[in-house]
Amino acid sequence: MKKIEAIIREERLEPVKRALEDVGYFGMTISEVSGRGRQGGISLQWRVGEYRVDLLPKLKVEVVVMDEDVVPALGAITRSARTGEIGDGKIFVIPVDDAVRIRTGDSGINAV
Amino acid sequence: MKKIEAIIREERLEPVKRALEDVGYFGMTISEVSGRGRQGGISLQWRVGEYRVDLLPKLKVEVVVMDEDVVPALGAITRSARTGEIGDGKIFVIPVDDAVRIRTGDSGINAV
Amino acid sequence: MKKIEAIIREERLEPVKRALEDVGYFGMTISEVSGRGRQGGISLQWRVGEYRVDLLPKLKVEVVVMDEDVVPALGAITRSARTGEIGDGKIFVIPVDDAVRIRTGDSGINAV
Amino acid sequence: MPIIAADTAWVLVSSAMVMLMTPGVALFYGGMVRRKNFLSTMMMSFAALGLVGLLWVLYGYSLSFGPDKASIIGGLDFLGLAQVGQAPSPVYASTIPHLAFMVFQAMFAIITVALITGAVVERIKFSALLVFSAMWLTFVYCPVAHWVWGDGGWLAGLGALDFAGGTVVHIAAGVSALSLAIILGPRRGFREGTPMEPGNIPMVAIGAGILWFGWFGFNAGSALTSGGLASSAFVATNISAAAAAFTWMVISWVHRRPTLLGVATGAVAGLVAITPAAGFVSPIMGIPIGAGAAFICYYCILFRMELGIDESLDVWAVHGIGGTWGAFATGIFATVAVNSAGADGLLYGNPEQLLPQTAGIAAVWVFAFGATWVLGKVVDRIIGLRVSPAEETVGLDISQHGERAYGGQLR
Amino acid sequence: MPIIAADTAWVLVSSAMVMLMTPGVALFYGGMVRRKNFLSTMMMSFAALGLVGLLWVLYGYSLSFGPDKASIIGGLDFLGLAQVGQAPSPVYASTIPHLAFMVFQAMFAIITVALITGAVVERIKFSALLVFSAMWLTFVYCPVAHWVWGDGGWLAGLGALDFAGGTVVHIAAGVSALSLAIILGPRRGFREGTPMEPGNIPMVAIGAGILWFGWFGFNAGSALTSGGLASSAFVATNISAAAAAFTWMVISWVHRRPTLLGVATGAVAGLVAITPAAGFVSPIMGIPIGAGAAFICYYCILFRMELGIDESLDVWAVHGIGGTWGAFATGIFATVAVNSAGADGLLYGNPEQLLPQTAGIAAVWVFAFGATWVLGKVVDRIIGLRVSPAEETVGLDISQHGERAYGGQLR
Amino acid sequence: MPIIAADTAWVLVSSAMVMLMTPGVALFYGGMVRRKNFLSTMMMSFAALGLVGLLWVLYGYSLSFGPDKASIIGGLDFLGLAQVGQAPSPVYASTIPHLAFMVFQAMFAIITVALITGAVVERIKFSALLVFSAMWLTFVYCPVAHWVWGDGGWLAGLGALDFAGGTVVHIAAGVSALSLAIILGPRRGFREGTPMEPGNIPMVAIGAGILWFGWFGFNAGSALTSGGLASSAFVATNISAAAAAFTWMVISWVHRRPTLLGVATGAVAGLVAITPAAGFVSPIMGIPIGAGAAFICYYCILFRMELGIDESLDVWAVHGIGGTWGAFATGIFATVAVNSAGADGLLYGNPEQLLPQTAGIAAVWVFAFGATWVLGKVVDRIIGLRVSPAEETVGLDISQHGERAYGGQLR
Ligand SMILES: Nc1ncnc2c1ncn2[C@@H]1O[C@H](COP(=O)(O)OP(=O)(O)O)[C@@H](O)[C@H]1O
Ligand SMILES: Nc1ncnc2c1ncn2[C@@H]1O[C@H](COP(=O)(O)OP(=O)(O)O)[C@@H](O)[C@H]1O
Ligand SMILES: Nc1ncnc2c1ncn2[C@@H]1O[C@H](COP(=O)(O)OP(=O)(O)O)[C@@H](O)[C@H]1O
Repeated sequence: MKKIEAIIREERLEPVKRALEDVGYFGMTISEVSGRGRQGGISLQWRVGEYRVDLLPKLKVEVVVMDEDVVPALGAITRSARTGEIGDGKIFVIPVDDAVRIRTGDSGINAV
Repeated sequence: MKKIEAIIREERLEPVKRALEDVGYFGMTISEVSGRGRQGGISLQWRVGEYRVDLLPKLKVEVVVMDEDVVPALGAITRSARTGEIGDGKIFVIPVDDAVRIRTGDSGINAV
Repeated sequence: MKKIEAIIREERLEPVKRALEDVGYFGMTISEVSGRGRQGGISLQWRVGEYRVDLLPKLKVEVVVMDEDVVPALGAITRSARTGEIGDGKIFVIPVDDAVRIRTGDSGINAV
Repeated sequence: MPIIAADTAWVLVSSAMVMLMTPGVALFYGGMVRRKNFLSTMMMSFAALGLVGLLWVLYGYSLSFGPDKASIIGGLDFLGLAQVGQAPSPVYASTIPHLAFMVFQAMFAIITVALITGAVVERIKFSALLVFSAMWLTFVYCPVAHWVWGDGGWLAGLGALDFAGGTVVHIAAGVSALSLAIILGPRRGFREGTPMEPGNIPMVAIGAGILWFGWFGFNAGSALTSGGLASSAFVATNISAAAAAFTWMVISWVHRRPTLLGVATGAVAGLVAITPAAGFVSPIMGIPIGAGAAFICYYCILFRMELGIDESLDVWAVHGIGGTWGAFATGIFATVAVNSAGADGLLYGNPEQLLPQTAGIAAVWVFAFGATWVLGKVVDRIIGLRVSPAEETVGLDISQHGERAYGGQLR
Repeated sequence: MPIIAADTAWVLVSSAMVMLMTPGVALFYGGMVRRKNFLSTMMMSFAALGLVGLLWVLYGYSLSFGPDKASIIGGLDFLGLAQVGQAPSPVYASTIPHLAFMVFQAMFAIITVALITGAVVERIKFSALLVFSAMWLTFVYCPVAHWVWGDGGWLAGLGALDFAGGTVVHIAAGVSALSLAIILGPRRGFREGTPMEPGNIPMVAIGAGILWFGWFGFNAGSALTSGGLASSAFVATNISAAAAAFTWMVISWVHRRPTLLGVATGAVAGLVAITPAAGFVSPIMGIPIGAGAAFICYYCILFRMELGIDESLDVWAVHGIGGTWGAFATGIFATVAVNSAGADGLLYGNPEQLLPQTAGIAAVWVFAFGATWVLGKVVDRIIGLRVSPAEETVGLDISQHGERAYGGQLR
Repeated sequence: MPIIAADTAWVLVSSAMVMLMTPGVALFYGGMVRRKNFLSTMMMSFAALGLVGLLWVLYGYSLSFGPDKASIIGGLDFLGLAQVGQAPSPVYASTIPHLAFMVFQAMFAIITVALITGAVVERIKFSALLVFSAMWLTFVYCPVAHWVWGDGGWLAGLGALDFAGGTVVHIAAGVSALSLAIILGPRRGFREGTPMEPGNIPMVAIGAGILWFGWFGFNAGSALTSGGLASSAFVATNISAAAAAFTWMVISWVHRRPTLLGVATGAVAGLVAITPAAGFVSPIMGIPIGAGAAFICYYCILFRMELGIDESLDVWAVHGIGGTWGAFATGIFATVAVNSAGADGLLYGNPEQLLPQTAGIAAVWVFAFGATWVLGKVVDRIIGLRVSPAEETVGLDISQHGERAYGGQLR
């Protein structure tokens, strides 16, 4: 099992959700994060003048998938999250040793 | 070392905290996340009519434990977070290569 | 590749950002978390009397780095986040199997 | 006639209370949109305070209340407040300074423009909105105010009753909102059913509370004197608001659950509906008028949704339809026992009063819808009404105003 | 006697200000509960605006102020505002329209019901609260208002002084709150010491600011005329609020730190305590009355906590005890030099005034506690007072109202 | 002269409206700081309501308005409100109770102290602020109020016009803010350019809305009678606010984008500038006065930033400079046609009026800056003005008050 952690633009959440459903993953966990990268921040306005904020709102989408689903899932996210502009985000693949479904206590493959 | 990542119901936080203390883990990190899974969301009301929201508030509890503590910790969380209803959440076990306690600079086993 | 997950004090964010830049990492993802550990919480006041809150606001800084950068990055964070008081936080190093840059589709080393 | 200090105090306080309603609208609307458009939505109301506040004293008051030209519009005699001083006007509100009457009316013009913005939130270009607002004030509000309230206005001549602005404020705003929303088109994702959850319902509730408070100035202040009539209008206002809030709560409970958003909306619908009637009907008639408003507006929102029109915050259903019902209800429930300057309605043996009421409603519906359509199209042609899709997804707070509601936090 | 325009304007403005206090209570209470119950807490106050606003004009005013029946209750002559018109009442407030007096009183009834809800937040079933509120208005508020303020009421007959509602509003609400909270039982986790942090303290502060503002209408408006007495009551109100806010700040500083929550609470305690006294005492007496209120209420909250009773937002300690202290203090500090319709108190050589004051306090304590106990038990039997444990953990916003305070965000 | 009920009602309502401005300041300032200092910033205003509310009735009113001593200060005859009763004062506001005049003035003193706090947010020690506030009220506000408004004050004697507090309130507060901010030094990170994003702009906007509303009481209430003059001041106030809000929007648009924060700030600048002029100028002159204020204050903020002074919320630029411009503009635009108790200004052929205006401005600048410097240094020596660096990084809400704005949530 792998955990796919995708840092995406806020406005791409709906397409990413749909793309993951298409490859068979409905379950996921999402959190609000702030990121910086090449995008370099935005400038906001004070009463007068401006100031730069280097952390931009992003969403982190976490999906735990079977090993064999990693490639399709990565493809689904990459396609659906992409705008082609700087700041589209990154995906990281992290090994998962085990999973448990709390409701049933099932673990391993049955838990995801 | 392993990182245990448990996605639980908000209202189960207190029992989970106590259960982890019982197996010897006081330290933990918690974040507010949104999840979807079999539970399928809730329907909320607008001025008139309703609409569905598919992301539900959950908490993510992260505890880094010694390898030998993984099984008791999983058991503690599973028992204390369970309601038996859909939406109880999931636990993932993720390998950790190293840990550092910032205050002292200690690493490895001494850091957790 | 490794993901470095550092749980730090809110007020140490700026130094940590600068220290990571110095070792060559500009990109990072940050989230607001709550933690407990030896620090033991703070006591807040109600209309009369006090109550204890055991979860304290912390920030989680995530940076994915090349294997060879783990040691310098750990050092940079440890030095810049330290106050020497209890509650300075912890750093965990987690293996990453792969990374993808969404904008380009590049994966592996090129993605970070 | 000399100035009466008590009447002046009453109208000044009422003016201040009506002024506060515009920030109230800012909250009421701002809390109902998504977080990324919170400030831009509030900004639309605050901009009305600045823009309309200026245009009104420059020429708006004159066009509305200046000496009549052909029953259609006021003359330019009061440009820049010329002749508008501390002495009473010869024709309006004879016991208070002309300036007091003028500023009370200013607050009405401001809030009317602010009300319309609920239709176009989350996607209109701010520059376009400002230009539209200025034109709308000039070409829609001022004439309609003159027709209904101006000395010599043709709807006043017909005997159409509108105590505090059911037609001038609410029908005009609501119908124009519909017209403009259709031109502008729906928000991205609206057609696809993306849920657009209100971002901060407590703010909606505070906004509604402030509106309810200010509405006493709006309606009871419209007596322009302090005494029995103001008291009667005050009581009618509170009863209608209470009846509508309660009814809306019950209706949504029957459908599923009673909501705070519903109670807030219901209260506003009840306040809208009693507006034209407040000083003409027996206060207890606030019950049928308010309860009726809740029913009618509730189902008009459903109807609007079924039509698939993104008139986003239901200005049409609440103000347009609420105002229409109120203007009509005035023709039913009015009685000269309450206000000798009014008329008897259907219930008091005078079904004919429904004629001028209907004429007033029809005239304002047709004119407001049509004129707004033309103005909207013109503005769209010249500067474009909508932000770009990218600006819309990022949100108007950042894209139009370079600000965000909750800064300082990490996100 | 003819209507005096200035008095009418003053009472109408005061009525509007008291109306705004109910949204103020919504904020004050709403900010003190956990996020998941924010809307449901606000809803309780907004529902009072609808429900009590209606019941009051239907029959509540008549029961309270209708022609006396046996010194206990008013007759039904004013049902549906019959006989309540633009002319002054023959017995109350002879210089303003009867309607103005009626609506001023309506706002008092509304806020009293809203105040009680602070005791039962985060766990009461909304339907049960509505039924209880209607019954409480009918069987507790209306009789008590008649006793104290009604023409012929027995407590008024005894000479008990209550300028603006220390007994009628605050003792009645506070003691009933305690009674109902005991029946209802504590929130889940209360006994286990789960911290229940206030979710939004800035809202509590805004609420307190609005309450302070509105209280000028509450107390100074209770003069029912504009002039010296209203001014005196106004000043006493501000002094007491300031003294209590300051004292509370100092007390909590001595204990540990001065808090905004404490200042807000202190201000409200001071406003409560001056309520019965405002128009009977020399304004500077606001200092001992307010400072005393802060002391007494502060330690009563501690006491309530030690008893382990979850009277969640301390309606009893702040309103019940604050009102009791105020009613008693009226018997100490009153002087006919301020209000010839009042009486001298202990300090002015008339210790006997403490007798009717004590009688009034005792009567309302016993009656409100007992009657609320009966009503609470009845409602509990018929529809059940509490939500299910699952609904309580999820929060009342979702479970009772299908809404959440901050939507649109991911969580 | 007997009390006039209408004037009394007007001044009481105005007093209540001015009281509400202090919670308005709490929101306006509170929304502009970082989340961790939200409560502490609001607390500074709420503490003024308590502290100044008390000191004013104890001795502040007497020092300001007591019988003149050497044109410099009032005598102690009114200590503890001695001689301040329901009858009118022999020298001030002859148609309303002395108590009403006193409490109207109390609200001015309170808000003036609250205004200063904008300069020192996010780093001042709360105890030091309280001590400073009490001293500042005593040694700066009371003398200046006496000079300008006190019967026999030397600036009044010179013929300096200040209708509603341009010098007494705004220049005094703004200049003192600058002085204190310099002593206190910048926030940690200010010099390094750490962005200090406003934490909650909707609150800033609500605060501005409440301020605008309350300012009608502030300015039009300063007529102290209801009628033509109050109406004229009311209209001037609204026009200036609108003009300044609009102008600020345009200026920031030219620079980059129109912001809600800018509109809110502009409105306040316009309200400040019209304050000394409101009852002396023709209302339409609100346009140049307001637009001028927006220009001048906008660039003064830029200038202040270039100087690298952390006068955090620009009390100096908005109130100090806005008030200075307004006091000067009064000398330009005043006309006896509006207020026979006033004077003609430059525009009406009397350039000499600029002399007393300039004298008033200069006197208050010099005195307020210097006296504040001394008081600030004294307080710094005795208790220390600043919190520790650790307390500052953690935030004042937790470190000074043991509270946090949004509790209950996980963070
Ligand atoms: N090394 C990294 N470790 C963790 N997160 C990163 C890293 N680099 C970038 N990110 C995250 O990815 C987001 C997008 O990165 P950015 O460089 O702006 O876009 P792009 O991938 O188009 O170059 C950032 O906002 C940040 O949240
Ligand atoms: N594949 C997944 N990857 C990551 N998180 C998941 C995944 N599936 C479920 N979750 C998380 O677990 C939570 C509970 O899952 P759900 O399916 O509702 O419950 P149950 O485990 O009882 O079937 C979800 O809200 C989501 O946050
Ligand atoms: N076992 C753990 N697993 C995950 N997070 C932890 C663990 N122990 C501590 N933390 C996180 O680290 C933070 C700091 O820990 P703490 O024990 O207070 O400091 P110190 O490292 O100085 O002893 C905590 O607030 C928590 O977020």
